[in-house]
Amino acid sequence: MVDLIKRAKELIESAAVKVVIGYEQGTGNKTRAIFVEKAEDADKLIFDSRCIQNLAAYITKKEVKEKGKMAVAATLPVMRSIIQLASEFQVNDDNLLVLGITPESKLIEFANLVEVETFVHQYQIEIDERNKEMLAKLEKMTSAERWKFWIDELSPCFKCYACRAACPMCYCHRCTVDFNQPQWIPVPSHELGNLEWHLMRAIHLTGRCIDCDACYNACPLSIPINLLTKKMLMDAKEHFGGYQPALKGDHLMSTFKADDKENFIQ
Amino acid sequence: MSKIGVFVCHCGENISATVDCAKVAETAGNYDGVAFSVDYKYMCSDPGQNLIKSAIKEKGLTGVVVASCSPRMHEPTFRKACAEAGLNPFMCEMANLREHCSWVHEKCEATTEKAIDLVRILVEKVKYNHSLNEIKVPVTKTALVIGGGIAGIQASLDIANTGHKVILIERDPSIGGHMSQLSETFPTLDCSQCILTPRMVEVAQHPNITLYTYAELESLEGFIGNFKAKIRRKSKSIDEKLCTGCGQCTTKCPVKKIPSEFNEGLGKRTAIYVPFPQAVPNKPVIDRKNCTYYIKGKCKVCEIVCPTGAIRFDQEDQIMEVEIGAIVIATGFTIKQPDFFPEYGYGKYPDVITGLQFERLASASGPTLGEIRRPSDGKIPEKIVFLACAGSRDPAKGIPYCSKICCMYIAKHAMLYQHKVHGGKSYVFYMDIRAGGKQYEEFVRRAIEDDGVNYVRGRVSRIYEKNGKLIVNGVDTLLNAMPVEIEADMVVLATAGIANDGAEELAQKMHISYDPYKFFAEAHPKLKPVETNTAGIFLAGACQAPRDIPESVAMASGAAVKVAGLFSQDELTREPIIAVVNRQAPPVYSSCVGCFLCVSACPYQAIGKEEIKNRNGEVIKSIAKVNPGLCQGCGTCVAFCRTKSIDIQGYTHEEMYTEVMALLNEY
Amino acid sequence: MTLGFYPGCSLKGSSREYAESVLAVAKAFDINLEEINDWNCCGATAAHNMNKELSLALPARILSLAEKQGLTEIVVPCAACYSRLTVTIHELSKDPALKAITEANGLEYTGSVTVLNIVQMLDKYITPNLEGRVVKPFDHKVACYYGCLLVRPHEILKFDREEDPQTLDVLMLKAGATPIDWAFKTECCGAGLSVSRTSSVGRLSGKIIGDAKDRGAEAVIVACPMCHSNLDMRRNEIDSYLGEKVDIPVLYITQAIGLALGLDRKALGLQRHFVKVTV
Amino acid sequence: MLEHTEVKVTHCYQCGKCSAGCPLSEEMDYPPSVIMRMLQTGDPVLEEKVLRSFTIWVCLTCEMCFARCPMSIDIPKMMDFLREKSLNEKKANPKAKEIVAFHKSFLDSIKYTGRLYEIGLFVDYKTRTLKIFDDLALAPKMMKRGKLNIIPELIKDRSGMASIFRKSNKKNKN
Amino acid sequence: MAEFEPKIVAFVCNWCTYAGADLTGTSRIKYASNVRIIRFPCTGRIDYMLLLKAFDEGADGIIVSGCHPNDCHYTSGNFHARRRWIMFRSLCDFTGIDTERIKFSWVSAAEGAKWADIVNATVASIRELGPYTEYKKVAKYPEKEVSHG
Repeated sequence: MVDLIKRAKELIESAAVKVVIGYEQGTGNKTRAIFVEKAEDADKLIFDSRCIQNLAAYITKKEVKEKGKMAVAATLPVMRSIIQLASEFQVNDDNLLVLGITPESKLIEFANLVEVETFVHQYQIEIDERNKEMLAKLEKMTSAERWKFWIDELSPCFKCYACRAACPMCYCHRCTVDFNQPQWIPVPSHELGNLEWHLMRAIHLTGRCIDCDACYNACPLSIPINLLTKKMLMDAKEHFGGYQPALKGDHLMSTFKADDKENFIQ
Repeated sequence: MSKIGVFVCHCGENISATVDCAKVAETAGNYDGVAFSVDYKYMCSDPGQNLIKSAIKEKGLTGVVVASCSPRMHEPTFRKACAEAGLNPFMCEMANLREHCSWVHEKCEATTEKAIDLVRILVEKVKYNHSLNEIKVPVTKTALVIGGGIAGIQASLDIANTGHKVILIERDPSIGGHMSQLSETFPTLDCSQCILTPRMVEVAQHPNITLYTYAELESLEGFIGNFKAKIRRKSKSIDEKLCTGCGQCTTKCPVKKIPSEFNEGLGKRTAIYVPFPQAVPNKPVIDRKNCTYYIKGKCKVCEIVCPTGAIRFDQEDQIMEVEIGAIVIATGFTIKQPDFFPEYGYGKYPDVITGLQFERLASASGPTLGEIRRPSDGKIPEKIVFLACAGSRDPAKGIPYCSKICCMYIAKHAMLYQHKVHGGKSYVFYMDIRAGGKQYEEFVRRAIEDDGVNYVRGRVSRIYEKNGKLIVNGVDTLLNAMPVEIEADMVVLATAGIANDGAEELAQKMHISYDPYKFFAEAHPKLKPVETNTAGIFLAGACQAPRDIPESVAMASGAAVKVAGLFSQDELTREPIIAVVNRQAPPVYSSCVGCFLCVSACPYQAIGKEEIKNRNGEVIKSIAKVNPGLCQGCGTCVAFCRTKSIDIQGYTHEEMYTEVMALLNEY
Repeated sequence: MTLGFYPGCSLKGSSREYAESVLAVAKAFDINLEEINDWNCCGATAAHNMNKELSLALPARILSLAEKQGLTEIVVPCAACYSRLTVTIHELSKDPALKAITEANGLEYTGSVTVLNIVQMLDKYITPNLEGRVVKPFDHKVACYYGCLLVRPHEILKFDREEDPQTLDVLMLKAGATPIDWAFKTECCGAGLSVSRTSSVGRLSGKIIGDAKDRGAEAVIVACPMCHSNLDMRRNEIDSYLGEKVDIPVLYITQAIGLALGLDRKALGLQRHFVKVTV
Repeated sequence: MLEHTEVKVTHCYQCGKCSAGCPLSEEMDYPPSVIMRMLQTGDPVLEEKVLRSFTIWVCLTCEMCFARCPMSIDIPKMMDFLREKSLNEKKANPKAKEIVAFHKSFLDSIKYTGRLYEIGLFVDYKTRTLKIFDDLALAPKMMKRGKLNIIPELIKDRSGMASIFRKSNKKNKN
Repeated sequence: MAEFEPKIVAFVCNWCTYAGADLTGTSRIKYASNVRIIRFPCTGRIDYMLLLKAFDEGADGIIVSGCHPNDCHYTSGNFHARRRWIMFRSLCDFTGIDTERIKFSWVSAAEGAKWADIVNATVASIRELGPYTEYKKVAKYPEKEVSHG
């Protein structure tokens, strides 16, 4: 990604930004996030198919924000996250510059978030086939089978919160699990605690999740928790016509339609 | 350690018949934190209340649970009792043993068990209750009335006469509204202007009323008792202090061919003009779109002829900010121009006119000085046809609802025509005659029986012009739908009444809701007809739905009383059942992350932003802030907040959580 | 340029002059109208009066043929045929059940064909280039008559507006004529009852011709063979209704345009009219 | 009625605009709005009257009523339905003999030839109605002006044509 | 063995359903005593986490009820609630939580009889389903250290 490196250098040298967030070669075949603050470090920047981590997760972190204005090498999911975050007043043009990387891995620099939004809106959020099948499979099961499936899948979870750390939307300073007056979610990682933790996450991400799979990729046990958010994504589409992260306009779950379906209400 | 008192009421036999009250009291007595527990025949009686009061004093109770009837019945009673005994009223809860238990279940173990549960839930809740104090909001005792039609005039006068200040704004150059355009009024046929003009003058002279014509609401913020409004005073291009209203300018103005709004285009006016002779204030404004000076840069005739030098070509719009405590919206309605009915040829045939235009023809102050003459050739029509529902009750081309006033004014028009044109023939095509109202039906019958107006039940299919006549193809549905063809000289369309232009924007400026037709929505269709969903904002007249004069006036007075009631107190006290955003010590300040999703969830726009600044005034954090004046305490935001940073007093997370826990975990 | 062409039965018989003039005008602008092979009758009023399914199946066959032939736009000069075809497209698109039925008849139709009535065709391909082509301005007062099927039902045809339409008038204006404002633009001429109830036709058409005459029209301009045959061939009934002999000629829009373009009167089939075309 | 046609007769509030605009209402035994009212009642006796009425046959489906109906009730569609029903139940009004005959002749003509054969149509119609002498004057004039074809135009795929008619009619009879 | 008596928790709004249940009382309509009502200001306030908690603590069934659409005392609290329920319900269903055990209803202040019907119907259907052992099994271990701090 030559032009990315070149641009990063310029930005740092011209002091247009204080830090450029991108990917670098990690241990083994992995890539990891890099925070380029000195021009020479820019050469470490790479971009290829392995770079799937959602860098938007960093831009709301206090430490990173304190560095000053940042530039992010943003793939489509990252850009979506950024727009959602902007709509939630977590980032804005003053503290963020987006170095977009198109699905065709072309570099485009955006003057402002409005441009990013327009770009993002060219692409619908689409659940990939593999997961579509998985969802279909689960929906075919009986309720009891699904219950078993999830209890089994979730029981190994030891609440390392890697999913939360990797998720750009989990930027709250105090997560509900850390809330102890009252203790909504049981702290220990037993079945109940795990179930409720992941249910709550799914609900909190409803209408906000942009389906980047960061949570799943981060999970050391590869628990398919992203299926929960994908399910919410599908239902949001089915019931409310779906959503796209947008700078303006109401949030899917903080608004309503008078004719929302209510066939389940007596 | 809390000291809670439990007071179980027999309610005579009502509870004790099926619930073992003694057992309930006894069991409750054993709960930790319960310092006193007793059952008694009538808790709400004086001795009963005294029982509670003395217990509070003697045992130093920190909380009270009264197990009796529904809180919706006696909560105020018992909370008052507690308060009198020096306990914060919000430390008192009620278990509903009557409506929810004894009255709906048989006498048996299970029923008493349930009673015990209900008590336990609240005992546990009370442990987490907090002392709350009623909220006091100051009241600015000035009202803003928007719209100077009859409704706005009535509301302003009524409020002003209760001794409170009123600011009345009207977007046109004069107050008076549609009523000032009317000739006579049903059902009494008294002259509209004769009864209206005195009121207009009274408004202008009333010491408590400040009138701004040619002015519109720019923006509104704040809440009940404490609104801040920005008002745009459009430039009139004259100095009102100097202008004497002598009329020199209007007579000399060379631009004389502008269709007069007041005369619905049937008359002409000049570029500098007073809308009508009885206008209030009776001072001209310059219509810049049509004034030669503003178009070509020269003319200034008015300036030359003005004896007091009051013309101000360079005058600009002024924005003024006012503080008010309540608002009455009386912006009225407008009519749907019937040009969407090509089959009726309105706009194509000059002698097909609207009801409002007919009013002007029939009005003594109108372009024909009250004689009914055809716009095309000034001839007096020998045959005239009135079409009801020309747009109303017409989902396909017009509006689905009934405009309500047309049936009456058509009858009036036909009557006026018959009185003015002797030997003339008038026809009314109608579907139903809706004359519900005092003296209304009698009025319509008079038109038919005494004045010989021909009512034909059926709609008109089309109107076309032939040899100077208007051929009206109608039908008589009472004669097996027999076609009726009338060669008329003039046709009057009873146009639909629709929401005023700009209604939607105004509603959004004021955060009030409106119906699908853009009419402003009342808070309750039956019990709160003049209130809106925003406390402190009220409705009067046709801005809420088509209304006739008596209804508009009644609504206006109703709204005025609401305002006066509000102004009768220096402070508003409200139950403290409102949402609050938690605050913590630095560096956290609050667990709120400021995503502000709650803002759009709030039905009352009660949530805003609060910026937490450090000493140097730099913003460290911006978090949600609930406006206690606006919050109504529904708690929608609470269930919505991911970080549980917003909570609602009286129904806090802890309280509700505890209830669930207590309910399901037996001791 | 090539467009599909569905003449319909009348244009092959009682109103062949319409076909002639359409083709002549098209030719003048190098538009090749390719006839749909082996087309059938659209079923007209008769079909939908008697048998809904048939009234859809017949046009469906036409459409599927057109599709097979690779035609995307077909010009349908006859207003009745135009109406039937458009309605069929609408019905099929909205009701899969019906589509199934028609397919049972082995009529595959995917919905790729758009139907143009004559005015739409002229509007789209002729008017833009009419400027400067007018050699003999059609300098007469004309009453443009639209009839029913050109503008109704508006929900489906979406052509012009159903009350007091304008397109024909605008067209004639461009051809140098003076369109009059009159009252019977869209009143029915009696169409379907042409043969079976001549009395009614006499009355309805009579009103139309009568109003045109009273307002000093020198010719009535039509775009529908049924209107034409009623207004032109039913003059005995019309005259007896009006109680006088009225000899205003009735021209197809394409004939009028043709004249303005200076095309040969015979080529436009004017000699075929009952009422001598004096204009 | 509704499920057959999706035409919502209940929406009619009897304003009569259809009857007022209908070019033929004065020739009808029941004007359109009255037909609507009769159907609204759901009274079988009245429905019978409707099916036997002359109205449904004299209606030209000129669509004027629909175009101006404030409630957007598709009366023409209803008329089509009623005609078909009336025909299937053999209830066509005797006064409508000619009209029905003409439609029949018309359809027959295209049934066999695929396209309308006007002379054939005339002859067939006249034999059906025995109105030999009406319009007799017309034919020669038309002939003279080349408005009539001596030989019918035949389409190639006539079997296909026939099958369309068969299929569409089968459903109709039951 | 005695018939299974389901534990049912009702989460209701103060203005419609709570008042409706009061009316059931004043009209002396009898219904099953298995239900315990918890009063909220508005359905908009009802936190889905509380529903889960109810199951944790051994509820066999849940009733959630408020004002009919457009009748909400707070104009739109119930509309917001409804949208949340739609998503919450489908998530529960997706994770195998028995949605048959969560009944949603609109009961106005005038529908005393309806309230009785809803309760009786719910009790009956939950009796059919039996105790919610699946959830309890999960919730039970490790033995209740869960409580509020």
